This record gives sequence, C-alpha cells and structure tokens, in this order.
Amino acid sequence: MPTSESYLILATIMFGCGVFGVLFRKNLILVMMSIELMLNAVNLVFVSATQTLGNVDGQVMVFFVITVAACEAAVGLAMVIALYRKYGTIDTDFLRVLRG
Amino acid sequence: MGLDLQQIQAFLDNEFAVQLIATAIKFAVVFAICIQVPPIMIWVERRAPALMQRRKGPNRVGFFKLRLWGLLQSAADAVKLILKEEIVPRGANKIFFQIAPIFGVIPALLIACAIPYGNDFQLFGYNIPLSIVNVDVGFLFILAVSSLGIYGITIAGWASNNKYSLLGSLRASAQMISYEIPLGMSLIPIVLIYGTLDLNQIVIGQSNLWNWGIITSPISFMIFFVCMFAETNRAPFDLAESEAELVAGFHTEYGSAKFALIFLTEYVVMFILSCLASTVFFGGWQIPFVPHDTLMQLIGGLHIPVLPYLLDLVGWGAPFLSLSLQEMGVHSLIASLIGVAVLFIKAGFFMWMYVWVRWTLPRFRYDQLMSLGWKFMLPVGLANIFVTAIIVAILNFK
Amino acid sequence: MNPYLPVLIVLVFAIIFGCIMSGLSHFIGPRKRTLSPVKDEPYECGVPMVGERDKMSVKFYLTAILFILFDIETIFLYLWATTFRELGWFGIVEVTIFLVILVAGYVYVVKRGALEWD
Amino acid sequence: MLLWLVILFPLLGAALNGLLLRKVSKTVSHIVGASALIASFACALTAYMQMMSAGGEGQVIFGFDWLEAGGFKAPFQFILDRLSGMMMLIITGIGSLIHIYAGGYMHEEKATWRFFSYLNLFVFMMLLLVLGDNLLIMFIGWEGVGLCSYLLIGYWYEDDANAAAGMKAFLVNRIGDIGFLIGVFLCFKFFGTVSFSELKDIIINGNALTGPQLEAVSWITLALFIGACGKSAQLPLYVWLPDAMAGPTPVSALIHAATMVTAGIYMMTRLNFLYFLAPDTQMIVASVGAATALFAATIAIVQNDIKKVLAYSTVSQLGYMVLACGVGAYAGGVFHLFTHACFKALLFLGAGSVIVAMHHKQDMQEMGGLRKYMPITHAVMLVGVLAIIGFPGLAGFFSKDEILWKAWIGGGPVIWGMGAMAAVCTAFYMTRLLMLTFYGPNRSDHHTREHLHETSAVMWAPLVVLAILSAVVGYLNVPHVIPGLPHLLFEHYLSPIIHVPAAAAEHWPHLTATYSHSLELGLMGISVLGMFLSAGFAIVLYKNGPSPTAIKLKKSFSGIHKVLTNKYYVDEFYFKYIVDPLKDMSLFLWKIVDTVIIDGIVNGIGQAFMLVAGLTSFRMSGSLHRHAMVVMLGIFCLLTILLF
Amino acid sequence: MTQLHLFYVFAALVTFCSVMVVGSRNPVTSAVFLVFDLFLLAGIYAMMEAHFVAAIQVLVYAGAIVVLFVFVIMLLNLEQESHGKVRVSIPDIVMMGITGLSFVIIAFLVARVPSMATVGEMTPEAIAAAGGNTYVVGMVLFTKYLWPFELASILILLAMVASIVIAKKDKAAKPGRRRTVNANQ
Repeated sequence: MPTSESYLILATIMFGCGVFGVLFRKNLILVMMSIELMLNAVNLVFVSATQTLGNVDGQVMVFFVITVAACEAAVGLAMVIALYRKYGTIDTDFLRVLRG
Repeated sequence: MGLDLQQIQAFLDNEFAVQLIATAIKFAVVFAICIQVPPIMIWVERRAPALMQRRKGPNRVGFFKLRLWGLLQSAADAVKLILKEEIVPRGANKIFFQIAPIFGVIPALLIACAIPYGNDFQLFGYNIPLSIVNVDVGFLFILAVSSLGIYGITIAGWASNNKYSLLGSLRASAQMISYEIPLGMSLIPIVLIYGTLDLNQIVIGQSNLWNWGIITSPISFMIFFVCMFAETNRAPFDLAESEAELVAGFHTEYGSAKFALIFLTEYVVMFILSCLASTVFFGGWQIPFVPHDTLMQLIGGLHIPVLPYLLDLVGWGAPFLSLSLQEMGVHSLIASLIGVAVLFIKAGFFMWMYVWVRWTLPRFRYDQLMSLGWKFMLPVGLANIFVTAIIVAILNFK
Repeated sequence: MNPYLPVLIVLVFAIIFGCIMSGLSHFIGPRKRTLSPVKDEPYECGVPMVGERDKMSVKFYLTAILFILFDIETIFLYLWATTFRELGWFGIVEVTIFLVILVAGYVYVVKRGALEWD
Repeated sequence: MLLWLVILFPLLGAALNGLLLRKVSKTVSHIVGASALIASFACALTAYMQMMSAGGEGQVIFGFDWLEAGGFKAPFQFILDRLSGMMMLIITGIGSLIHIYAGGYMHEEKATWRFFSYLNLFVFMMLLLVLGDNLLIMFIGWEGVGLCSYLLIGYWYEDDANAAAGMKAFLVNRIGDIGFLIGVFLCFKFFGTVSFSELKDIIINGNALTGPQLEAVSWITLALFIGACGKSAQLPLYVWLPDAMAGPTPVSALIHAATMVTAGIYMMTRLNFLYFLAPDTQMIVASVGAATALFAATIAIVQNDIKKVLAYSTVSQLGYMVLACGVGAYAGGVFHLFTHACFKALLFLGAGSVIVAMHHKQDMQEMGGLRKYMPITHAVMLVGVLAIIGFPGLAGFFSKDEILWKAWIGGGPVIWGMGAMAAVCTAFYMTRLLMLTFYGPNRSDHHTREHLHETSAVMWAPLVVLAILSAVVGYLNVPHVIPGLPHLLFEHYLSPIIHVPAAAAEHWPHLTATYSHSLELGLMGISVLGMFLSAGFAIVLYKNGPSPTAIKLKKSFSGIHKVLTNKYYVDEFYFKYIVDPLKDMSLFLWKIVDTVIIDGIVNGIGQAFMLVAGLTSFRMSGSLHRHAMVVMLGIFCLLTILLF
Repeated sequence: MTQLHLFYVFAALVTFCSVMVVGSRNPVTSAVFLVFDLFLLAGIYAMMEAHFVAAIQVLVYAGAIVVLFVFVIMLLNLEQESHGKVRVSIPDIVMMGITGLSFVIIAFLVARVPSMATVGEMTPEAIAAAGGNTYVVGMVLFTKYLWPFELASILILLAMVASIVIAKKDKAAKPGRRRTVNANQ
C-alpha cells in the first residue's frame, strides 16, 4: 500500500501542473482545464485522507467538489463562449478590458 | 503417463491463480463472441430486410455448394476491409485520426465484461462469477465506462477534417449524451425495486416471471428501450449518419481495418445494451418458471458421463464413470451455462428488434429527437422514479 | 483478487487489440501512392469540396451543459436509490425537495427555449 | 408546537395580504386578516389551556440557535407562563375582535391589503415581544411594533399631518429604544445573560449579588424604564401618542390602547425581580406614573376631539399602570392592563363607530344626541365609560381601586392623592365625552344628520363582546374588603411570576403586611364619592351640550383653560429647545461639516488615490496572468517563511 | 506486481498526463490527456477502495465535464494557440522558476508531515461489512450532509440558469442594452 505522503506528493505535482497552466497558458480553455487539474489534486488529497482517517466524509466531499466542478465548467465555459462571441478571441493576451 | 495430481492440486489451492485463469477464459470467450457479433448481425441486417421486402439478399458467397444462406458474405467483407489501403485525408490530424477508433473500442470491450452472463458457479470449491468485472458500484460501472464512448466518435469526426464528419460526430455525441440521462434515470427504479446495484443480484431478484423488470417497472423498460436505439445511433435515431445529409456521419473518412473497428464497436455496444436490457428487464439468465435451484437439482441428478468416457479413453476417467453430475461437482457450471444460453436468446431478441425497427420506422428529425429526449423522456423518467419510490415505500415501510 | 484487476487486464488487452486492428491495414494493406490530388481530399460525395469548416451551433454546447448538470442529478439519485430502504420516507422528502428545485431549473430551461432546435 | 402556530398565523396573514393578495377585493383581505388572528387566538387558547392544566408552570420552548458570539448566547426561544400566556390571549383575543371590526370600519377604503398586512404584522411582532424568552427577542418585537405603529399611523400617508405624526411616533420611540438597548447591554455586561429565565435564576436562586451588580441593577432598570416611557407613553415621552390618533381608529384601539402601549408595563412585570432590587428606580417609576396619570387627565378635560380625549385618557391610564409597577403592585398593574385593554378597546371602537357615522368628523362639539340614532353604540359606550370611571361593580372600579390602595400603602398619600385626582378628572372628562356625544340636541349639520344610522353588525358585534368583558372581568380581582365574593383571584394567579428577591424584601414591607379593612374601605369610599361628584358635575354642565355655566367657567379660568388646551405647551417646548436646535445643528453639520470638511476629505482621498492610481496603473496590464503571478509570488514568499 | 508498484506506474502516468495537459499546444490534445488523467485518477481511487468516487470520476468528470470542454473547443474551432511562435519573456522564465521552486518547497513540506495511523472506524473492512462503499457514502451524504445536499441542488439550478443566460443568444438583441467595450483598442 502506498503511504499517505505519496498521495500528497502526487497531488502536489498535479496541483503544480495546474498552477503552471493557469499562470502561463494564454488560452482560456486551457486555463480552465488547469483549474480542473487543481480540483482533481484536491480530490486526491480528500480520498487519501479518507483512507488515512478512516471515515468516508472525504469521499462525500469529493462528490460535492465534482458537483461544483461541473457547475463551474458549465458557467465558466459559457462565459468563454460569450467572450469569444464578443471579442472574437479567447487569448488572454488580447482580453484586457481591466487594463488600468 | 503421469499427470502430476499434486501439482494440479497445488495449483487449485491458489485462489488468485484460479480466478486469474477463470478471468482469462471468460474474457477469451466474451471477446470471441463480441468479434462474432458484427459479421452475424451484418448478415442479419442484409437478409432480414430482404425477407421483408421479398428479395433474396446476399446468398452467393460460400465454399463449393456450401453457401449457408450467404452467411460467409460477412466474413468475406471483413477480410476485404482489412486488406484495403489505408487513406488518411489531407489536413486531418494524423494521430487522432488513427487512435479515435481505439478510443471507441476500449469502453465497448470494458462494458462487455460487466454483464453477468450467467449465475455464479462453484468449481473446485471456488465461487466463480460469470461476469468478468464485479465491482462495488455495480452497473454504475457500465454507465460510467459507456459515457467514455463519446470520445471515440467526437474525435473521429473532428480529426477527419471533413465538415460532414464533424457535424455527424457532434450530432451523434449530442444525441448520446442527451439520451444518457433518461437511460440512467430508467434504471433508478430498478435499484429502488431490487435494492441493489449489482446486476447479478438484480437477476436473482427476478426469479419469477412476475418479478421481471418489465412487469415491475414497465415505464422504465419503455424509456430504456428507446434509449437503446438513441445511444447506438440506430434507426429511427440514426441522424448522425443520415446518408442523404451527412454522407456517412463521423466515419465518412474511415476505411480499411479502422472502419472495421468502428463497426465492431457499434455492434458490440448494441449487443451489450441488448444483454443489459434482458438482464435488467427480462430476467437475465433466469428461465421463466424454473428457479435456478430447481434447475441445478435437475441437472445435478443427471448421469451423463460424456466427459468421463472421453477421459477414460486416455485412461483416467474411470473413477468418475458412475458419478452423477452433482457428484462430479459440475452441475452448477452446467446450470450457469444454460443460463448463458437463455440470456443470449433474450439478447438475440433485442438484436432482432434493432433490425426490425430499422426497417420499419422512418427516421426522426433532429429537433424531434432532441425534444423527445429532453422534453418527454426526462420528465417521464423523473416522474417514474418518483412514483416508483412512493409505491415501493408504501409497500415496504409502513 | 482485486475486483479491478480484470478491468486492468481487459483495458490493456483492448488497447493492444485496438492498436493491432488500427495498424493492421497499415502493414497489410496495399500502399499505392497515386498522384491524383483528389484522392486524399475530404470526401463530400465525390463533388469538389465546398466552403470552409463552419462554426458549430451553440445548441450542442447548451445540450452538453444540461447533460452535465442532469448527470450530476442522476448520480445523486443513484446514491439515494442505494440507501432508499434505510432512509425511508425521510429520504423521499429530501429527494423531493432536491427534485423540486431542479425541476424549477428544468422548467426555466424549457421556457427559455434552450431545448429548441430550430 | 402550538405556540409556533400562534406566532406563525399572523405572519402568514401578513405575508398573504402583503405579498399575494394585492389585487383581490378588500373582503378577501379582511377575511384573511381576521381569520389569521382568529386561528391564532384558537391556538393560543389551546396552548394556554394546556399550560394551565399542566399546573401553570412556565415552559421554555426552544426554537433554534440564533445569536452566538463568544460567551454571548441568545437562542431563539419562547417563554409561555401565566404572564405571557395572559398577554398572548389579550393580544390575539382583542386583536381578533378589532380585526373583525376593522373590516367594517375600513369599508370605504379602496384597498385594504396594506392595512391588514400591517395589522397582522403588528400582532406578530407583539406576540414576539410578549413571548420572547430574552431581551433581544423582546427588542425585535419592541422595534417591530414601533415600526408597524409608524406604518399604521401614517396609513393615510397622502396627508402630511398623518405622515408627520407617524414620524413623530417613530422618533420619540427611538429615544426610548436607546434607553432600552443600553439596558440590554448593561444587563449582559453585568449578568452575562439576557434571558429572562436565566436572569431570574441568577437573582432569585443565585449567590448574593456583588456590589457593582447591585449598583448596575439601578441603572439597568432605569435604562429599561426609559424604553418603557417611550413605548408606554409616559412623561416626558408621551407626546407621540395623542398625535398617533391620526391613524385609523381600529389601529388606535389595537395599538395605542390595548396592546403596544402596554409593552412597557409587561416588560417591567417580566423583570419585576430586577425592579424590586432597585427601590430608587421604583420611586422614580411611581412618581412618573402618578404624574403622567394626573397630567394627561387634566389635558383630557378640555379636549374636543373625541379621539384625543381617549388618547389622553389612555396616557393617564397607562400612568396608573406604571404607578402600580412603581409601588410593587405588579399584579394590580397587569390587572389594570387587562381591564383597560377591554374597556379602552371598547371605547375606541365605539368612538370609531361614531366617527364613521359622523362621516369622519371627530369634534364632539358637532355631535350630540346620537343616542337616538345609534342605540347599540350608545349602550356599549355607556358600559365602557362606566367601566373606565370606576363605577362600582364594573371592571375599572376593581382594578383602579386596587392600584389606588397599593399607591396609598406603598407610595404614601401624595402619590395616592395624585392618583385619586386623576381618577376624579377621568370621571369628569369621560362623562363629558358621553354627554357631548350621545345626549342633548344634535349639533351637526343637516347633511350629516340625514345619514346618521347605526353601524353594521360586523362593527357592533365586537363591541358587544367587549362590553360584556368590560362589565365582568373586574370580578377576577375583588379586594378583600368586599365580602361574599372570591378574593384576589388574579393576584394569586400571577403570584408565581412575582418574586421579591430576599435581598430586597426589607424595602417592600407593605407587600406582606396586613392593613385594616376600614382604611381601605374609607379610601375606596373617598374615591367613589369623588367620582360620583365629578361625574355628576359633568352631567350638569354638559347634559344639553355645553351649558352656559360651562362656558362661563371656561371664561373665568381662561388662563388655565388656554394652558390645558395647548397641552401645557409641551410640544412647543420640545420644538423650541430640542427640535429646532437640533435642526440648526444639522444644518450646520450638513452645510459646513459635511459638504466642506467631510466631503473634502473623502473626495480628496479619492482624488489622491486616483492620482496615485493614475501614476501607477501602467503596471496594471489587465492581464489575468500578471495578477495570478503576483499571487504566486506572495505564496512563494509565504512558503519561504514557512520553510525556515 | 504489487499494488505499490501499480501505484507508481499510475502516478508516473498521471504526472506525464498532467504535464501534457498543460504543455501540449493543441487544446484537443490537452483535453484527451485530461481524460486520461481523470481515468487514471479513477484507477487510483479504485485502488484505494473508493469505488463510488472512482465511478463518478469517470462518469461525471471524464464522461461529461471534459466532453463539454471538447465541445467548446470544436465549437470555437480552436486548434492552435496564438499564432506564430510562443514568445517567452525573461520575467516569465523567472516566474516559472519561482513557481517550480514553490512546489518543490510544498512537496518538501508535505513529505515532512508524519504519516498518520488510521484513526476512524471506517476501515475498508468496516465499509464492506456495512454494505459497500456506495451505500456508506450514500448514508453519510443523506444524513450528515443533508443541507449541503439540498444546497447542491440550488447550485445546480443556478448553474443551469446562469449558463443559459450567458451562452444563449437572444433572438432579438435589444438595442441600447449591449455594452460597447472594445477589447482590442
């Protein structure tokens, strides 16, 4: 059986990849995929905690996280589509309405 | 000639090894059957309309005089497909074009493993299930894995660099996801009624004809039946490959063995859904009015020493000659195998329904298809769940 | 034996099988390099290619959104169905509230015409 | 559970009327509003019966955890005991009658959903006030009834005077509420709880109070009493109540006579154990009560507006109740509250009938002789007037006499004298009201006289019920000195609520001592005699409208009369010395402090920020990634710190 | 091959797929690797005997959410990220270094956390005895997490309404209500 640290390390790696995606990818859809990666890293921690702590609350949490992720993806991608319609691009380099 | 009985015994003592071998055998058989399904079905799909339309249909291919009503036509087609030249259209995404059919076939083969083809049987003191995959989540596994089947279609259409392929694949996948929800909902009343997600337990719960899913939850069956057609993109819901509009749907650009693979996937999924329908609504491997235990007793009492005779020919069957099947310990195996046959008969009925419906009903329009799924099946499915829950609750907890 | 071991075995087998099938014609099939420029053009019933690849209707996307959300709902219902007998009427009430809220959303979706394909 | 229904029905009624039934006919509004109250009353009655049959012990009904912050806990829970049960019955019972009546009174309005919605909401808030188990819930109710009162006084808000009256009520109440809030804060600071039951435990059963706590009790009670002054219209905060008569008459009856104004008395009775501990406060309470009683009664003598007379009479009667609380006679106070609720509601509703019949004219000088036209109204008004002036045998006699007797033994002759004087004045102005309205020649114009008629049954039926109540409820608390009847039932009934803490017993000897019957009988005789005399005087002066003697009297005492008509110039005083300076200061604050200094600072800060932002905003690329990267940098710094 | 080895294989694959999700230029490739990633995670969950979570991971995450991503990619016809070669500025490289370093630090901190022994009573055996993982998760969800469950329905309702409002084109665009901000100015 793998130790709980190995799960945590794996989760860290996944989360790190997600952060890299958010920070350095210009495509909004890829940014959102990176967010999904991060959510999954957190889920992994939850499930491994379930195993370590000996109760299933963590799995219920994962369930809720997935629910939230589904809603997030639905609304987020709707916004991506709306942005694309409005500005003709979803490249973050060109979406700078908030520029000071 | 020494057969090392001790070695055999040592092997039989290792449960892991026995189960592994059993899994391998089971999978080999299931795979063999799955491979056989498309040729046979293609033959049926050619002969059946011919029959309906008073034509002859393919009947020439054969060895010498042995024509088998054209059955070998399919085999010839398969060989032809494999031997064809591979063409990748210009501008296509080469990698995805290549692997899209693989994406399709993996879920199909995986869900084929989750159907309980027969009851568990006892052999060498082990309980061996006749489904290959037995997981805690029961048929949620089937739903989960089959939902991955969309990628094969979507990516195939997208990678072909052909607008009709893409449109066909989007239509097909939108249709599949739309009908996945009523499909899932139609099975919830079954869980409510039989109280388990395990397909084999559900079949055991249908020991009597009056306990069959179609009797206890007829509306579920109707929804499931419609969804079966929509999920496989079959007529009357074959919008994705409506020849007049979209050339041939998402697999327009596919040829050769990859096309064979896509065909294999489609027919395997049809077969699995037929098996699932029989399992959930038609008692699976149960024979109507003959409970499994009765069947086992019946078989157990028989004395058919065919195998011992054969073994005797090579010199080690003598001790078994006088034993009944029960005493030899194979009666549950034989009963389960009979169950497998029963299930295949029932599934065959549904396969026939696929063909029959295809040549009977006209094609839906896409908006009709979608509104049937979302505006009729979904509310009806929800109401069905609700009503079933209330009825089960009233009957069970006071 | 872990119940997922067969899954793994089948998975590996299916991948190998798929690759073999996919590669089969690559190795067995004939390789004629005809020079005709129309041979590997996307097939449109034999007539020359027309137009660009269009953008797809947003309807497909809306369908996918609704699919996700109702899929989640179905999962919730599956969980309820497995615990149905222990939860009893309490569970029915819970799920009724849950469903009433979602049916409100469904009604909105229908009224808003998000399911119309025109 | 029933108790929740009691509370929920009025809320439901308010919600239905306020949110859903805006478009429907006023009959529906009326039916919904009234039936909500009747249902509530039925539930209240059942709950009360259950409570009494279980021995009349107080019950605490837990609702849910409400406020929790540190050591502070205020669960949302209700208390149902003899006191709150009785109040609940008065509120819902008399409320039901008034709701029924209001349907008739508001008959000519266009849309009454707003009225019934407010009225139901008021009942809900009042019930919250009465049933709440801690000062905070009570405060919600306290503020809530204030709000509803404001809304209802200004019901005819198109009229500026009405809107101003509503505003006045609201503002004056605010002053009292500040006192109340300070009391609540002090209470929590020194006792660590705001729950009545816990407070009672601490005071009655707990250890002896520390010095600071004892000192605090005086301030707490005083602060709370300021709140009570506001709500129960005591000097000097009574000014809003007469103006509140601008609202529809059923509102005056329900809010400004029977229920809301009694909140202060209820609160003091609820906290009687605290007040017993503070004899100084009690002295102030008693004095304020007596002064208010007399002060308001004198003003009432010269008022001509029928509702104003009743308003000042209410202030005066509330003074009695406060006086009773001040001398420790809580049972007497609450009993007077009860009887007063009955007969004052009766009087107000009767006056309302008269006003409706007179086409919304309220000046008594234009009435007269209505006995002919409105026999039923006359009969019930007669009962009401007799009850309030303390005619022997009717409700007011028993309750008022009890208070006067307790004032004598607890507060001394001066307090008693003021109370008795007030009683004499009451007899005079109430008789005057009756005479001017129902007797003598009719002085109204021809048109009005043509249309004079008895009101509909939906209006007089509640009056009859109230009249019967006014006649008989007095027998619940017959003093010792009257033989042949069961004595002091009400006082025994309420005795489990009244606790004199052991530490304070020395200050309240008269509560346990026995006194001679002859003294009590003598005092009673004096007050009854005074009452008869002044009532007789009023009959003589006004039996045929204002008699020449009355006019002559007015002339010869023109100075006093002028002072009285102008209500001792209290409003003018307030305006000159409080409102106007405040206005001037506000103007100064607005023109100079706000626009120049504060706006200058605020805008200056804003402009400074804009300037700085303008200078630095070239760093704000608007790029998502830049922002995220800055966050990442921060995380990196934190991690580095964490590492070492 | 023990479970531990299997886990290492899976972990390696997950890492690879995660890197590919972030690193590949074609969004469809990213999406496909995301599916692999989620599927592999489901495998890891299954190894941890979290059967139900594994199932919904495949059913909802891999089978539904990523489908949505794929749909949007196809809908917008985005195959290549910004045209031409990717410009990597020096600040970006520095930031990449800092981010990488941060996660090395986090991994280091995580590895230092002492591993805990199982403390609760819900061991895999207990779960199996109580009626299976799905059943136990269901019971916990419907009793302990009653309110979150009901709130989830409201969340889904909101997502439904919001995404339709945002994504659906109005038949007749109302003049005057459209905002006129131009992004590329």
